[in-house]
Amino acid sequence: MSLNAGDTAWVLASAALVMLMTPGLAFFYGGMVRSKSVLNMLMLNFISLAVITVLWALFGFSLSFGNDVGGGLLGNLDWAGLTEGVGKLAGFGTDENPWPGADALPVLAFAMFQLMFAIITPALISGAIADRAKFWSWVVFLVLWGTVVYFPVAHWVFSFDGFIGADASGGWIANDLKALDFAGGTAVHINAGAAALALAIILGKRKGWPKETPRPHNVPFVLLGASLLWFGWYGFNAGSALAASDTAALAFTNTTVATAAAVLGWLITEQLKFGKPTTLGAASGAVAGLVAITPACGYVDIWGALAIGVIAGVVCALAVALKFKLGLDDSLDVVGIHLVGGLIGTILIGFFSNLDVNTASLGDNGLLYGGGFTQLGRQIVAAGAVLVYSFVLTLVIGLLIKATIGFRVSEEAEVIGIDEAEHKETAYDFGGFGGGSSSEAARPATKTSADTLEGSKA
Amino acid sequence: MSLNAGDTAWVLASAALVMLMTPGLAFFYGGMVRSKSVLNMLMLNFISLAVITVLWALFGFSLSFGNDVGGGLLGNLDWAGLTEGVGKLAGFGTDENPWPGADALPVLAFAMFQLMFAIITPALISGAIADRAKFWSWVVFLVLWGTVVYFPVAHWVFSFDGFIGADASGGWIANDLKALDFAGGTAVHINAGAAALALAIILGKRKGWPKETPRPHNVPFVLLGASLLWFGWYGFNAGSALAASDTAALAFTNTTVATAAAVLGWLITEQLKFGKPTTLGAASGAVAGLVAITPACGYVDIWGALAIGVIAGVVCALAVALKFKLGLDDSLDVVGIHLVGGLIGTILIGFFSNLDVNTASLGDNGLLYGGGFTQLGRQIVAAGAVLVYSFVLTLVIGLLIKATIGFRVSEEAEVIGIDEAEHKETAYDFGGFGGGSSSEAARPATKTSADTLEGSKA
Amino acid sequence: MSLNAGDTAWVLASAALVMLMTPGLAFFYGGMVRSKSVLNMLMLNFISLAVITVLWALFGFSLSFGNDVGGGLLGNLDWAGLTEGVGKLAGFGTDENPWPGADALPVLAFAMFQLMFAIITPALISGAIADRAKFWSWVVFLVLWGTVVYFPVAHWVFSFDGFIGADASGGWIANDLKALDFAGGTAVHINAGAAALALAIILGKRKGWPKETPRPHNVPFVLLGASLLWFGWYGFNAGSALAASDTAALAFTNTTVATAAAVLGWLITEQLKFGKPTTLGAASGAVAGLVAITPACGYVDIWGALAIGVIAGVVCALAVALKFKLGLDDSLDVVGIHLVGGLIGTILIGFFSNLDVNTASLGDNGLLYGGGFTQLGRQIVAAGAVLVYSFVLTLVIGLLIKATIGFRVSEEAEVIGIDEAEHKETAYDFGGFGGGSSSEAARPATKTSADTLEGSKA
Amino acid sequence: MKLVTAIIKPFTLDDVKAALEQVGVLGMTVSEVQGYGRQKGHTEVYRGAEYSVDFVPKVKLEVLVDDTLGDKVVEAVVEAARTGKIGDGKVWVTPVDTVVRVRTGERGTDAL
Amino acid sequence: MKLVTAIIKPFTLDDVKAALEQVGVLGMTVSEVQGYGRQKGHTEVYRGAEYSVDFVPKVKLEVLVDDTLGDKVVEAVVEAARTGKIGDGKVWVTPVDTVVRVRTGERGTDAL
Amino acid sequence: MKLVTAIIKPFTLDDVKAALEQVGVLGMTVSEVQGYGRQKGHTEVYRGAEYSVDFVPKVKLEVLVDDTLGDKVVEAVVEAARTGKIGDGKVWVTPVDTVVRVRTGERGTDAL
Ligand SMILES: Nc1ncnc2c1ncn2[C@@H]1O[C@H](COP(=O)(O)OP(=O)(O)O)[C@@H](O)[C@H]1O
Ligand SMILES: Nc1ncnc2c1ncn2[C@@H]1O[C@H](COP(=O)(O)OP(=O)(O)O)[C@@H](O)[C@H]1O
Ligand SMILES: Nc1ncnc2c1ncn2[C@@H]1O[C@H](COP(=O)(O)OP(=O)(O)O)[C@@H](O)[C@H]1O
Repeated sequence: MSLNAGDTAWVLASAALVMLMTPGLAFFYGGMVRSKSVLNMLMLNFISLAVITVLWALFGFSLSFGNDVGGGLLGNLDWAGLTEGVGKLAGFGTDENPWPGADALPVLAFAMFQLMFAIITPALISGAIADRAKFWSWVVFLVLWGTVVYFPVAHWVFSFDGFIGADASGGWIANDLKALDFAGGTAVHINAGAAALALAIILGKRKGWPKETPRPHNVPFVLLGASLLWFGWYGFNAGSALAASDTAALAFTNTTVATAAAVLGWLITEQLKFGKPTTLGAASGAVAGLVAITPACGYVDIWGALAIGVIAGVVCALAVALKFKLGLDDSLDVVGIHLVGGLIGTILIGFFSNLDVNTASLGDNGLLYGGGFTQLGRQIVAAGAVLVYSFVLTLVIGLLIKATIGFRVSEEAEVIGIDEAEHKETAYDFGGFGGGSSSEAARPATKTSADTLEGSKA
Repeated sequence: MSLNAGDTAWVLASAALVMLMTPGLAFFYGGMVRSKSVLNMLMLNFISLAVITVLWALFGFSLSFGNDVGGGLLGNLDWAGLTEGVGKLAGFGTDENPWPGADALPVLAFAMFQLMFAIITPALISGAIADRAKFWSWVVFLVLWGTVVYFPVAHWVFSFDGFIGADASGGWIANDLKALDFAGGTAVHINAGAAALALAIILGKRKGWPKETPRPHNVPFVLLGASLLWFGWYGFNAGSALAASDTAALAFTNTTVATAAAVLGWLITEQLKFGKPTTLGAASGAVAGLVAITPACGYVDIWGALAIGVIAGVVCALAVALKFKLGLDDSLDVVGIHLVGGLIGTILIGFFSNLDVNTASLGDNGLLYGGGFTQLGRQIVAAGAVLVYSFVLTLVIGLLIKATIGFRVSEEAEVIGIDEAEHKETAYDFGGFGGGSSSEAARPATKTSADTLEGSKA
Repeated sequence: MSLNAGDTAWVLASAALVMLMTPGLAFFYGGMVRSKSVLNMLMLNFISLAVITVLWALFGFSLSFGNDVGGGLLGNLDWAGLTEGVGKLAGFGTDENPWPGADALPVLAFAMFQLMFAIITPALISGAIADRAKFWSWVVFLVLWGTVVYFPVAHWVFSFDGFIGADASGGWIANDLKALDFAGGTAVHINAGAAALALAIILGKRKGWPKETPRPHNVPFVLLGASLLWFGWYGFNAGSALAASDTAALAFTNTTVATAAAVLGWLITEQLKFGKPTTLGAASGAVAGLVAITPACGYVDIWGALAIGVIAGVVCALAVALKFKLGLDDSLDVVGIHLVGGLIGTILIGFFSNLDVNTASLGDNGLLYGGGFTQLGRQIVAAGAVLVYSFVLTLVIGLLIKATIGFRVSEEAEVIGIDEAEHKETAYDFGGFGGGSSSEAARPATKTSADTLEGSKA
Repeated sequence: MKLVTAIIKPFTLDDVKAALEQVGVLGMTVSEVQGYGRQKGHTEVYRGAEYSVDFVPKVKLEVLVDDTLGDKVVEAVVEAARTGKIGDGKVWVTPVDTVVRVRTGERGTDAL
Repeated sequence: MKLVTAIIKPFTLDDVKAALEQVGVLGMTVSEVQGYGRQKGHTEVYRGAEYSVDFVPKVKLEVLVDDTLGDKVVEAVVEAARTGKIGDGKVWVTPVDTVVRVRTGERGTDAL
Repeated sequence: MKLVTAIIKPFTLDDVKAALEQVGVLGMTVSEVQGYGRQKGHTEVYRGAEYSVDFVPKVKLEVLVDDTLGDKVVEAVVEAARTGKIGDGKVWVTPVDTVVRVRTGERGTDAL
């Protein structure tokens, strides 16, 4: 009943892989904005690593995975501070292998793996408010949203009875409703997508949008980001098996197949509708596929993965056009890809769930596998619950911030560029005037720094 | 007889690492082309992830690793669709540990690891036809080449008797000829290099070449790509041990040592011949070393790795000049690095094979280790067989595509740039006119999208 | 007593992760310099992979981890050539599990993991001499510094009694002094920081500095580099547990928490002193936190990690200004971040060491955990010893190189740009004149190469 | 023939272009320039060191026009480029001896 | 003295440079510009939204010449830059009062 | 009015700017250009293939001045930009008919 080194190795590696997804997302998003706001975009993502980690250590992990306080709605504070977790194991017991079972992990390894999910989820939202959000207001948003929206929802979806402790009790969606979500279609993607919709409404359109929609300033960065996301997503999905097991291999396979199918689906849609397959489309299709297969990767067979992938690729490629009809400046299509993709994957489980490939599944077979409508119903309830909860609470949080410290930069800041306005930086200097500095002399930095040091003494 | 979690963890991690190599290759290549064709270069690589994955799931894995249909030439279709593989194990049996042995893996984990090899091999070819290939023609090429060339050759080289099943029979090179190729010097590098030679001939020179050979538009991207390749290559080589074993550690060590030696070999050659060591040379030397050690990494000792590395670095640094003598526009030196490097590594095994470091080797000691000429002969036969098979069939496929849908873009498209012509995109917009959009107003996107949506209804 | 596959999988994965840190560092540094010296910066880092690897295989590993020659100062040459290590195991024995114990690893896996530390340490130094170091002089420096400084210091700190062999004896800091350094606060960061100080003095200020301090030419690259460093650092720190164990999970957790806290600490300091939080600051804060937690990550609880992170973030954000007061052109703040951060982490262990979270620790509790001053004293001695040894010997090596082959490029080379002068390359060509080559015709490359081939025959 | 040269704020280019089409100008050449004048630059901060950017990004517009059209074009540009804030830029007119259209070899007004 | 200015297609620069050397021009200054005129730009598509690029990349050439050489230089450029397709560009000549070579302070023709 | 145009070495820009302020010039417009002349370019090597860069990066300076100030400005630039090495550049003066300040519509000297 002791720690399984192979499984622990895989979960630690997966945690590192998922950590890399947030910088990956930063470049995926950062490449899409104009060159004078790329740094702000990178920062909105990167700062999530810092803010959410601290919350997680203090109370986030505990709220998400502590023993349920009732109704499967929230965890208690037993694990606040995380130090409690040192030396403890977690796992699932079986008759021959009572808790923590044969695949026991250090609680801290599990906590770190799950932390990375908590970090990237709010980061996903940032794409909806590119070029115009105040940095510190976003930091406040991260604190509130993580606490009020993500931690509870993670408890609902990811906290299983009898995992963190022999008789620990978890969240309602996972254990009572028995909706299936292998790696976070609801808690991560629908959750972030619904929040993105709310923030896009609250912050409003960028100056000049849609007449002057900027084009991506660095498409290779977009593809670099998408590639790092794809790479890290293996930790996200296959790591969610929490063991180096056959289920992990299945999740890995389905993730790859669905993503590949989605890329083809998106590109063919582009070819038919716009005449050419684009690089931005390939990157977007990959992310759409990864999003859609996330909840399903451990519960469907390869045919299911193929179907989910193609559908996600085609539908998302069409969905990104809706924002123009709605006049909604969801700048980088978080709704069109993460909300739509998350819904596709979560709901299609109701059709493709196949218990033959995952005997440990708590759910039923899908509609196409003789399971009737039961599972489909559960999936819709879970998706709807998370969507509504996230959208409503994000509206509240967003309006609160807007009303108090303000959420959007000045119009002037938008014109000169948010990087200069919010971060006093310029992303690139490709040697204007053969080296830059000659035309732009730095004030005697010594003096400056001296001053500021004085200043700090004062 | 059950699954080994440690080995599975390593193979899953390795599969993810090898997946990352294809985007790495995309940046290695993409940085070398001019800025108006970088997106096309990235796409030729990235699309391989999508196309080959779907083929692999449908029939590719089965053709490569299904039971031999006869003569060790091709696998059968028992595994078509891959879903067959769920819950199954693979491994090597021994007397005390009958099949699947002590290092058993999920078949799907092995299938995913091998898939990544199938993806990057055709991607390697793309470097020979930079700036001028039609995107969809390349997609067709991937489908045909994967099916007719890669899947059979992978069977010859990578399919071992008694692995996928207790009495499964595999390919002729691995089991009958007993040539040694630890991670794909023949099936991957010679294969891709020979195909690159064929395609470079078929597509012909770029406009203005060699008088106007463009310089790399983004050397840092080249080094980024080379670094991701090096990183991922640990999965490629050490992962090919299919276990977290001493052999994996040996492969890891030899990979590192040979690559380091090759970088030094290339840079010193540059210093002596051209007066300066270049960044492009360092990146190229690393790849040359990685290529050359690939077949040998599990069969030679550290001295062998050093020798192979230095030789590969020096010889490839000279070999890249040949294309100018031959008037062959192998744009990014796929022949000079992958074909030459692959031959070096594959054949030098005949000199450096050392059974002391790998008791499981099916081969003999090399010439320098008292093994005589036997192994050298086998290596030459294997290398020659793959080279000829790949070159001839690639010629046929290439000519077929050229004769039907055409393989090359119009001269005009080449002049304005293939990114604009084939993908309707521009890679970079560094704020021309201090922000880009002001000088290049987007047509009311609402209108546009509306149109296109109409269009889709029609 | 045989090899533990799970632990081996984790250590191999960690070795690959740490390898990626050096390219990550190259981009972290490379983005900070001006566009006409980015390639040289990348090369100074990348070449360390090549040079140190070869030294390591030949004698470096042996000098560091071979049996102690006396006084815990240096290892012997038993492992020279590394081939000795094939098939051997390493680990720690216990009463129930005599050497190599339950977590045995292949010696080569350990050797590769440690190699990556030996590679990145000298690479860190390069940031102090940006824009002005002769490439080949730097290569010579790497050879001498690795041999005379790093290998001995690694022996002092990382070579534990009874690991590489049942009765192997290691270094004085680890075994006699019993100072705690989990992953290299002394051997890596203080060591590199002190050396950076020495080289900055020897090479002197860049032309025009500080009046014309260039600004970073590519801030996204800086963040990309910091992100790859953070990702790879999980191998660095959690991998240093040399097992997929609870201690690895603790190190992983502390690494994440401290880094997050440091980012916030740095950004808040910037906000208060300079009015805005910058992207460069976020990246720098992350690195500062990673540096400071490195020695402590396996010995402190989460509260300790939080404290160390915040302190490192704030102090380093202030420390980087000192160079202007001192008139020392430590171009990329290696002293301000690695020396200062390394000292913070190493010494704070004396306050925060908590034996409850690491029962295998050879040290005592820290001052704040009832351990009195003992451990604090040891930490100070260890830090001081490495600092002085590295600073003095680096001065000697640096002066030697300066006096013989010279260490700095000509002033003219500095003005036109070191990339052109030292590497005959230009980092970027974003299609000036709509495609570059038209305005910059390549000399008939055929001719050229022909010449040079002739040349080689001569 | 005259050459009208204008230094304007980048984001006004679209309006200026439109205004020029109004007065019948069929072509123009623009480029990115850096301006120095009453409008000041800005400062940035990198690891605590201030970095002051003295120049302001501007767009330079060059329009060849028939003598008769000169003033109308100047007016059009000035109107369209004006925001009333410091840094709006300058417009100046210089004499041109001859203009040739490369494609046809046409000279003078026909070349426009 | 005269200043010959030419707006040409980027890929013709090499030929133009050669042609100028033919007629004895020893130096020139070139820069990247964006052109607008009869030759239209192109459109791109990003996630289904069309993005139209109105300007065409051109190269601007400036050559100071002795009065006597003016016409020959104009001819040389026009010949070398002509492809016959729309967008070949313009060449114009403007008067110059004085030219000074910075290095020596020489004036007029000696400064070239 | 006169337009003083100067082609100088990039790293001399700061000194030239200072020198101009000395003689009371309040504004200027600068841009990146590529120069060709006596000063030769350099060659690079990529995988053994030589790549020769014929042009040298220069900075172009444009200053509108009052007729009276013309010569002083030319002097100031020439002095400040001179390094004595080949490639220091050229300065030339061209006549200007009118100058308008966009913000105010002021003309002539008042526009500067
Ligand atoms: N004397 C001059 N010569 C050339 N260009 C000038 C001159 N003065 C100003 N400019 C250009 O005009 C721009 C605006 O001038 P500025 O003095 O900042 O504002 P305003 O024109 O509103 O007074 C400057 O950025 C510069 O590009
Ligand atoms: N009136 C003008 N003033 C300045 N430049 C012009 C003018 N008309 C055209 N140009 C420049 O000449 C280029 C070619 O002009 P265009 O009308 O497209 O083709 P063509 O000269 O063959 O008729 C344009 O891209 C622009 O840069
Ligand atoms: N005839 C010319 N017309 C326009 N610009 C010129 C001319 N000759 C030289 N230049 C510019 O002046 C720069 C310096 O000229 P060059 O002949 O290299 O050195 P120098 O002026 O010291 O003799 C060139 O790089 C080019 O930009």
